[in-house]
Amino acid sequence: QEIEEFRIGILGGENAQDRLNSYACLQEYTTEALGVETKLFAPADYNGVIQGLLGGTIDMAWLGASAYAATYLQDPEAVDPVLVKVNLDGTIGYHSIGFARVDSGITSLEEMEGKVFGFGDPNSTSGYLIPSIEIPQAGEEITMEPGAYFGDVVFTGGHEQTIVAVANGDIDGGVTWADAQGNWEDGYNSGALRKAVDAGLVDMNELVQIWQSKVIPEGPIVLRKALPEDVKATMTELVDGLHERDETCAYNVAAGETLGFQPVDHDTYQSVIDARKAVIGN
Amino acid sequence: MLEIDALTKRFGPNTAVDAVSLTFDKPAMIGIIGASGAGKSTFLRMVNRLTDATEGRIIFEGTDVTALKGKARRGWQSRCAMIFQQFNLVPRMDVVSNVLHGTLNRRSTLATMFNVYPEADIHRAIEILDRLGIAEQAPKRAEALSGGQQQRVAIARALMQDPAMILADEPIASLDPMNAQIVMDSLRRIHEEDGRMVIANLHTLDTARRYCDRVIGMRHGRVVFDGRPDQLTVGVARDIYGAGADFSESATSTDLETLDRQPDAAATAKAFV
Amino acid sequence: MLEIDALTKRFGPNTAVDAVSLTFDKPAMIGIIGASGAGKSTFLRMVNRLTDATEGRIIFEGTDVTALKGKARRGWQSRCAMIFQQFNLVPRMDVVSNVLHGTLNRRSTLATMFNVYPEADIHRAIEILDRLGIAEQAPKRAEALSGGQQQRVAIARALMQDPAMILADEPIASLDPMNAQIVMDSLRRIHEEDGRMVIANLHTLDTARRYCDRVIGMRHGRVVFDGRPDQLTVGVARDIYGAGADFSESATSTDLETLDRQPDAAATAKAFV
Amino acid sequence: MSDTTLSRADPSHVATIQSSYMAEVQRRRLYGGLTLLIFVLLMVSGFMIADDRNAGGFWEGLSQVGDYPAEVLSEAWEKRADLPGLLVKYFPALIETINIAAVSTLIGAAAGLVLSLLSTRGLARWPRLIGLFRRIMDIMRAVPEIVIALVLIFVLGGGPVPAMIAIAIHTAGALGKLFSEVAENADLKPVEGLASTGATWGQRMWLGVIPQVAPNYLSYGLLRFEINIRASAILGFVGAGGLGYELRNSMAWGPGRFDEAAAIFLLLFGTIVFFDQLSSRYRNRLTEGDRT
Amino acid sequence: MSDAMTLDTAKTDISALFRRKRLTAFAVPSVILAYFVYIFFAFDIPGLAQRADWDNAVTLASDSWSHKVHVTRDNSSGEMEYSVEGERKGNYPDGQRPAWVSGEDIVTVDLGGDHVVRFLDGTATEIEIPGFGLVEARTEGRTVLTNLPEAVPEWISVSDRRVGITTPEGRITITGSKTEVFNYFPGWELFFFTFESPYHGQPATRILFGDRIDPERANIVGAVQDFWNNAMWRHKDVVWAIGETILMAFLGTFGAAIIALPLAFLGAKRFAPVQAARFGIRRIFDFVRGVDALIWTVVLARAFGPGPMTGALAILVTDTGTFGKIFSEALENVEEKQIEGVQSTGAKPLQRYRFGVIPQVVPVLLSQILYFLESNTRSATIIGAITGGGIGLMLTQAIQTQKDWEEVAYYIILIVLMVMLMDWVSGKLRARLIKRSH
Ligand SMILES: Nc1ncnc2c1ncn2[C@@H]1O[C@H](COP(=O)(O)OP(=O)(O)OP(=O)(O)O)[C@@H](O)[C@H]1O
Ligand SMILES: Nc1ncnc2c1ncn2[C@@H]1O[C@H](COP(=O)(O)OP(=O)(O)OP(=O)(O)O)[C@@H](O)[C@H]1O
Ligand SMILES: [Mg+2]
Ligand SMILES: [Mg+2]
Repeated sequence: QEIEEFRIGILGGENAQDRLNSYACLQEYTTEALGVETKLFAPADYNGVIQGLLGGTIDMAWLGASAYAATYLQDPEAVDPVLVKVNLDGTIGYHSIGFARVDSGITSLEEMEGKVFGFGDPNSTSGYLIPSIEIPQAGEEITMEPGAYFGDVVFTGGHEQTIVAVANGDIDGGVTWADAQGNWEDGYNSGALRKAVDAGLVDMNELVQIWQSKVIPEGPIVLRKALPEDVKATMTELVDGLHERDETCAYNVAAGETLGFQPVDHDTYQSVIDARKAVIGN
Repeated sequence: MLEIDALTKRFGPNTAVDAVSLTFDKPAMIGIIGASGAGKSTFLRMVNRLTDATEGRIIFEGTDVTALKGKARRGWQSRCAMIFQQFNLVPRMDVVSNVLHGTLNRRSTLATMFNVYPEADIHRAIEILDRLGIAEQAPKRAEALSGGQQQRVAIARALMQDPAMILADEPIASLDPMNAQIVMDSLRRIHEEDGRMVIANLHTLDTARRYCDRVIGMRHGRVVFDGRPDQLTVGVARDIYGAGADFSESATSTDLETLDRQPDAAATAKAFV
Repeated sequence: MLEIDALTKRFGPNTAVDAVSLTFDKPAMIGIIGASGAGKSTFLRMVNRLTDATEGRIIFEGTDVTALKGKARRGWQSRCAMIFQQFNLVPRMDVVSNVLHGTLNRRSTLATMFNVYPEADIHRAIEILDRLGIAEQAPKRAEALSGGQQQRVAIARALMQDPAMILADEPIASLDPMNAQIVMDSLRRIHEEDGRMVIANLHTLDTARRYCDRVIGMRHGRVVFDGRPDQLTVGVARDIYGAGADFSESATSTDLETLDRQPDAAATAKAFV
Repeated sequence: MSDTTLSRADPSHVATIQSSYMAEVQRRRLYGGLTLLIFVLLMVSGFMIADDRNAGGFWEGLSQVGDYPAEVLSEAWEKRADLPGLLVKYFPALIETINIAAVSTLIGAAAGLVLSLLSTRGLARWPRLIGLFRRIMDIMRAVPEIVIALVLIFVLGGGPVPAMIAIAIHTAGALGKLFSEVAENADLKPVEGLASTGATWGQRMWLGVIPQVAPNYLSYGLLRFEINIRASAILGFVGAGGLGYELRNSMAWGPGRFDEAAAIFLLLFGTIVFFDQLSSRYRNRLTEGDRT
Repeated sequence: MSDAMTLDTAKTDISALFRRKRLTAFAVPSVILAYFVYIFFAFDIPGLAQRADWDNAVTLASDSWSHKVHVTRDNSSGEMEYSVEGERKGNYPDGQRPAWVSGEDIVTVDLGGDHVVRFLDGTATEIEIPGFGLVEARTEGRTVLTNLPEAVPEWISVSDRRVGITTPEGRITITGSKTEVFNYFPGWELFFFTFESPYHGQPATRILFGDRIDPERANIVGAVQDFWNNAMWRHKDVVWAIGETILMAFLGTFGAAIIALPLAFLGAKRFAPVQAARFGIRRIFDFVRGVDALIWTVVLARAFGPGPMTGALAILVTDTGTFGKIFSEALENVEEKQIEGVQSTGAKPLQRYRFGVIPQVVPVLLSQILYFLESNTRSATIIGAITGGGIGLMLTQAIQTQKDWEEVAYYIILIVLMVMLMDWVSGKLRARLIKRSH
């Protein structure tokens, strides 16, 4: 069994070209390790990567937990989760953070009643799946049905859009992801808020946290099941050892400081898969 | 009342109208004749301010018409109605609307866009049409009318402007002799009954001779004849048209009765050439 | 050589051509005249097999042309060239290409798709054009030519087919008298020099009389006259055209010299009506 | 039978024409062949580059084309009982999409009308600025709607308005160009007639030009409306509300919500076909009515 | 003159006519106006006016033609960092820093207009703002201590964890972890060369005519290489992306035309061999057109994955429907005369089409195809944004991350130029081909 080329899909969160650039080093290592041409693809949204994995046009990607669940639910035989990123403190989780503008006077979910609430991408774990399950558990009467508890529930399309929409006052509150470590005023140590702060996009003094989820497992790096075993092994090894081999490259690929990657299996995500099944059906 | 002072129009290297100076003391019916390209149309269009003069002045009752701008210029245009060879009506609109266009200068743009005209104006338009014998055509579209009728609608539009002066640029050139006569009769009657000044470009001598009080001959942009109709001899005509000795008037005549008439060769002329 | 046997064409309830039987023994120049709607065009189109006959037969040198199908039918069409009132050229293509269309039947489909013709054919096409006096126009587009020139291109296309017979459907109806004469002269010359049979629908008597050896008159789909041109009197013409007593030939004449000629009223005619 | 024997002019003359024509034919064939060759090369190499830069190959993909629709349709078919309810659920989004298209067509057509008159020789209010207005229209046409929409979403927030403005701007540019082509052929006599009565520019245009060009303008306007329905659906897909937004979400959710995707798709398809048929019928009548 | 009676009836008739006309003249605008009123509320325009964030518009506008240089001090380590746009690849190389920064122990940043920021020992910072006074700040752990009064102007945002000051000359933010100064400058910094390039900051004349700056390479070659590989602006990728977009439009449009032409014959009333097939073909045209490029993009993305081929195919499928319809209409309108002329010579059916039909429709078809080529360039931008390819993806992503507005501006300018170029090219080709085609 031979492959002619190796195709890596990269998820959003950054400028398409920035993403491709961050992965350029991995591309080189892959070509070297596999001896075939490696290509990078940056589809416009989560669904693009999922479709690519399902259709067999993408061989490897770093998915979110929910996106992995979506892939698994559509075709359990499509991909294998192999590795997961390890945070600086050794955990492999992060949180979904609900937030609002300070001057709106909202400080908690109770005050969001009748207000407009914003999710990110429908395939995002922290931007949709987990909050859509955990937020209703926070209060008796809270549901995610648009117009029932919240005045409206909308999808902004992604974490960045949610942050800007809240900061602009287009929506009253929203959810995004963060590691929930470090300081709120810096936008925590890592996550979408931190990026927005670093870019000078928002002033954290103007935002207030109104909710925080339980820890969410970091999404897996997946390989297409149909790939030859030796290719899968080579790639797992390559990414696993990336941190030791080239720290800058690992920083770029993992989008921040990490302790590198560690092996992971399907069971880690069973709860997320169940959650997704419960929320979206099928 | 109207004084033209060295009026000149150049199109690039061509001089279409060349330092024309004329004085009109009282309202009269004036015919301008001349070969094609002599500058007749350009002259009338400058008087109406459709075209800007290159040099010279037009003074009407003490006002320098050539210097008017914007609103004042449009005001002048509304006082000096123009009739065209091709009628220049709005073909898809009905006759009364076309006549009412004569009041545009007095009405606000917005009102006219919504077809809002005072009832009095509408009635007056019909009276004018009736005076010209085409009141029955009032609701029809202009394009449905015959040429002679369309030209009378154009005259009605001109009258609707209640102008001090009517300029007619070859008003009968696209008409058959029958309709030509009706139109020229109308213009003459308007001049006589209302006392309005009429200046008409004509391309046939006999029309000029028959209807006008004063005839102006142009050639190459210059006035080469200015006199009474009876001074317009065949010889003078040859000069105006730059024609050879074989020039015969009947060849260009539109008068229904020309064939029966004799050219009165006895008249004397005052030629400038 | 050509025999038409009770040829009939019906369009729904209308009978356009009604049991026409004619015999042509030798190549001649034949004119068919008749009022509009008489069935002239339909008749020629049936002969060329552009239209299928409803009934009757066309027999050419022993073959039943009406029964031909597919390849054989196209073969017949190539032997019996057709010229149309509106020329029916491909206006966007150059003159020579249009003439070369006359060889389509003989060439393989594939080669012609790419506009590839043997050099010899191209040379012959230009020679034919030269014969018709329009060789200079060879590289021009057909649409750039005058009507008379276009019709000569159509004749050249017909000659290119090297046909036994040329059918011409009102070949000069869209032409001015001057060009009409050139075209008719060409057809006549082809008949005389090459000995080809020419059948031409004509809408003017004098053309038929002047150029044809035999004239056939049609009315309401039937042959109502068949005779020598000199038998074609005004009285016969009245019958053919179903005209009243005020019918005058010169009204429809296209001959340049008609005005100077006297109708020869002395000839006798053989009318069928 | 020989045609040549009867040749009219001297043979050398014919020979010159023949050889020059042959040369011309040769040249034409060469150019034609070269053009064809270049075109074929461009197509083939373009295909190869595109295939190479695509994640999936063309030939492998071809066999899978049916997979996705099959998944969507089979799920939709299983849940066909819900379909009417879903159609009702997404009807308001459809109305929003149509509204975006309608408003932007109206505004764009009005702006295009003014721009076209301002940039048509013989009609322009300021003849010296014709070039300027033409460039403005070119730029309005060249900027894709998505660019304006996304930038406006940043400033105005999500919802229908950014899409509406974006489409209206593009419509103004596109219709302006078409309109001015029509206006160029308008008869100027009535305009001059009106000018001679002292009519303002607005009056001259409204009474002298608009009646002449109205049927053509209407016909172009309808065609544009149809195009704009598609545009507004597409903009929804990138976050500007309406049916496109709903479609993207339901597609992103994947299995479990494919019945919703199918319902939305049905609405979108039905709407596009409906307005397509409506406008083509109406347009035919407009331009044909013009002919009689 | 006619008698008074008939004149009066004429007057009343016409008055009535004008009343009717006025009614219709008012009716249409009234309906439109009513519709706009409905839209005004349906689209929530009043709310929109409130929500519209003009600050964002200002940020966008100023960011799109200017750049900022970040001066950052890590408050735990005390390390200073200088970078353009705060991006790693815009970092000043070690030992270099902007000219408006001075001092060793006390780093002084001159923002211009007498605005000065001094990084003092440890975590302390001093900010001089003319007309306001001297702001002193210091961080202890997460807490930020300042001398700012309770009531501060609206351009200062203070909490005990974070201080943000926005002046016309620049921005300063202080948190426990870092103190950051943004200094704004007009223009697109590093557009030609990044700091790594030896050609950065060299005058054009030196590069063109001077001695070798980099001994390894000829100046022009090196300059072109470094420009082409500029990591900040990525001109190479941008050009590829534009090429990909045009490629999608080109392949899609011409592919569709090639497929649609024979189908159009089957779908045209005059040429269809089987009428039932004609009906079927027509419905297929309607279907692929009606489904729309957007949905085709999504459907095809599964099979072909992200990339330009998917985009090209989406355009191809949709336009096959559109062309099919246009072409078969054109075919139905061909003149019979030419066909008959060719037919009368005994031409075979294919020859009849070739010479009787094709020359008539080619100009119509070509001009349509070229027109679509231009408009498809625009569609390809959008389709690329969905399917993941071309300049459209780069643009939408740059907009969605909402910080690189100068890149957005760069892409927009390039897209506009690209579409205008295609418009121009297609116009030229149209004019040429139609004049001399066969
Ligand atoms: N808009 C224009 N641009 C350039 N030259 C013009 C223009 N209008 C008129 N001319 C030229 O000016 C000269 C006078 O033209 P004008 O129309 O006034 O003559 P005319 O006496 O009215 O002739 P006609 O009997 O043909 O109407 C002609 O040589 C004409 O070609
Ligand atoms: N395709 C057709 N379908 C129905 N009727 C037809 C058709 N072609 C011809 N006709 C009818 O057949 C009759 C004869 O027409 P034909 O064209 O042969 O007359 P013609 O003598 O050539 O007349 P013209 O001088 O007008 O060309 C006419 O009544 C015509 O209306
Ligand atoms: Mg004139
Ligand atoms: Mg006929």
